[in-house]
Amino acid sequence: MSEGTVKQFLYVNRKAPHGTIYALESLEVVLIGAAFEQDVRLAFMDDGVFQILKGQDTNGIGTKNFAPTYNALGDYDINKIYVEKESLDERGLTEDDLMALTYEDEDDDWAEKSSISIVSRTEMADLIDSSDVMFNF
Amino acid sequence: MSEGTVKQFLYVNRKAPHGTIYALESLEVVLIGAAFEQDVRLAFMDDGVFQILKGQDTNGIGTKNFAPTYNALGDYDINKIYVEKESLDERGLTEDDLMALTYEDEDDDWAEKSSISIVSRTEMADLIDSSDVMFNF
Amino acid sequence: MAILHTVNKSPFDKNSLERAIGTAKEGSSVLLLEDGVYGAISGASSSAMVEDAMKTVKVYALGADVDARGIKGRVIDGIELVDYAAFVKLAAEHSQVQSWL
Amino acid sequence: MAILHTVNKSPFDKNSLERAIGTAKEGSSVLLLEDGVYGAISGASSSAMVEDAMKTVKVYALGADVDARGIKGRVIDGIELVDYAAFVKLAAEHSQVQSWL
Amino acid sequence: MKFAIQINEGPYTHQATDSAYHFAKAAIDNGHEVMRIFFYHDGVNNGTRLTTPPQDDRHIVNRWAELAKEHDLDLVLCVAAAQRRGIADADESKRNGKDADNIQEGFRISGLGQLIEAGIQADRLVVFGD
Amino acid sequence: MKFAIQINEGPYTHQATDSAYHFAKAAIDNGHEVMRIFFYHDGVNNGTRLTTPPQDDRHIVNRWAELAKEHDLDLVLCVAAAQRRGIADADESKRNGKDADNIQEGFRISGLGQLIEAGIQADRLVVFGD
Repeated sequence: MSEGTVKQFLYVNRKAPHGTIYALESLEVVLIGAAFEQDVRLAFMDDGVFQILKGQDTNGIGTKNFAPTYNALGDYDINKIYVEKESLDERGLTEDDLMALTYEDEDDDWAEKSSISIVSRTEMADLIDSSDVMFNF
Repeated sequence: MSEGTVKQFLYVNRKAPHGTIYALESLEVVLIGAAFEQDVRLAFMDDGVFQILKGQDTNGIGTKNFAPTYNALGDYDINKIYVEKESLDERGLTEDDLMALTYEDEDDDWAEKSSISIVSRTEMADLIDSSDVMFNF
Repeated sequence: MAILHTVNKSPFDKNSLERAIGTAKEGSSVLLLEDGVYGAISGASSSAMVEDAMKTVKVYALGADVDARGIKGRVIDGIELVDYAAFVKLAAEHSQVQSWL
Repeated sequence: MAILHTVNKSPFDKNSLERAIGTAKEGSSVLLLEDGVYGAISGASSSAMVEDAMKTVKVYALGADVDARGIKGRVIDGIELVDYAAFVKLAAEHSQVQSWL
Repeated sequence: MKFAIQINEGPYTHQATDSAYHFAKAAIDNGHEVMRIFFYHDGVNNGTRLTTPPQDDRHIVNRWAELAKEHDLDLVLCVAAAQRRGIADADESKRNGKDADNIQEGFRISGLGQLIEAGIQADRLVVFGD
Repeated sequence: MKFAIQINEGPYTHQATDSAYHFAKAAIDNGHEVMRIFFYHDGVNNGTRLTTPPQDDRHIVNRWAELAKEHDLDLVLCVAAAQRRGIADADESKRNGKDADNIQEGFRISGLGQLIEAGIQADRLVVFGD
């Protein structure tokens, strides 16, 4: 790895959780990737917004419930999470329906702040355009 | 196998060929199944209609071209092939764009006849309703 | 007897639900499971289609899949939540099962 | 430099093409491959969307995939057919590649 | 009632195999017969004994094998699909000149005729896939 | 230019791995560097030596191995994905108490860090999947 290289990473999350493993295995990449000190952003759009919906409980289907793991992202210094408004609208969802993903801001006396920004489809396009690497799963 | 049981089999083909293996492996089931002397019908709808489009040539992608195998269905006494009109329309296709799948009618001096019937979505629903077993891939 | 149509895909991602509903005859049933349960959400772009279908077709959703996805409070009124045993019962009581994969 | 968006799904089955087109900014490119090349068909329900996008975005389709599917004679005028070497060249010439899986 | 089940997808990647498991178990628990479970396409990947899922996750392969042992189920991997995907028993391995096999005990490899036969004999064929 | 390639799907089932192969070959043939091919999700199934495709079909696994040998490519199977799906080398097999392994020579098993590293080092990361 070239020392000191910092790239704009964008993880593009477009798939629903549970029905397939892509969301879970994508989250595993994000967690491992946190150690590499890149500029990391997560984008949730289309059915990907369902990944961070509140109140998921997989007991009945017997699979691993990885939803709580998103809460740990703030501790990994991953706090730039972009959720597309149009995708929420289409599914009848609002920001209040999403998990309250937060981080502690070390530049502001460790105040707890929201990691989530709701963005338009146009802003999402800008985000993709300004990224150095896009991870798609 | 219970001797003498004859069921109405319906193979439901809804997926495009080549991008995934479902169409090819589904065709393998149809060919093996022909030996079991059931009343076999094939339904092509949605992207499944692309499976029997004329002129497919997989040389460039290096995969097995199984399209010609559909021509052999008549020899296996599989001659009830139903293609949904609405699916053709949506894709800008007509019956003329499909492979000429035929069989020789033993009750009519081995005259060569078309195996393909173009049916409406409503007729397709009737076909599903009147089947004893649906194979989906 | 009528057909039990099963749908395991999100209506926002694929056309399976639309297709199942368009083919399900009056008196038949549609069971949503796996990511298909997202089709049970009210107030979404897919809801009107489902509510309209419910005039002629009975719609069920697998409760375990609804819970997994955190959408229990959002399910359209009139969609019946079932467990795996009830899924088996539905499969047995209908003439056949058509899986819209 | 602009993004190369790749789409490998049929527009009749999934929303990937619609999504790629909706996100592709003016001056960027869309490459159709695998089942994505069905989006290159003229006279289909998807064609107007693609033709409209072609006013601001360059659309390519992988020739080998077009041939495999037997749709060479149906490709919308103005969609450029490319081989794998040209796909590599496009990937190199654009700033990044976004795969709409 | 006599059920047959077809599974088109591999373990973990798609929920299909989980749904099929819960369906099969519920059918048995409610007095029905599950005469065969046929694994097709990537479904054959349910039958490898080399999986090692994370400790806190379900072990899908072992779960099938245990259910089969308990209720004498017929778990069939399609031979053609298995060859394409690298699932082999000792015979297949030998026949194809391989130096190892990976099938899980409790599964057997057989032909597509087993699926057709299931379609004929069962009262209901229920398919789980992608 | 330096390319990295990510493959998310298994052989034969999805065309993704074929497209990736043709892309990798074209990149090399046109003087580019392919610094790593990372197999994730079901992509790890590209790395089993137990596949026996029909005689008249391409042998996807061997094709990768040959391309890698010819051009000294780095074919990496993600360890976590491989464990879930039953792809193991001798070390993994031993560590997990298995009696066999199935990795094809020319592939290696490693961690997700290899994908991140590829994202950092490569000029372009191109993903092929479902």
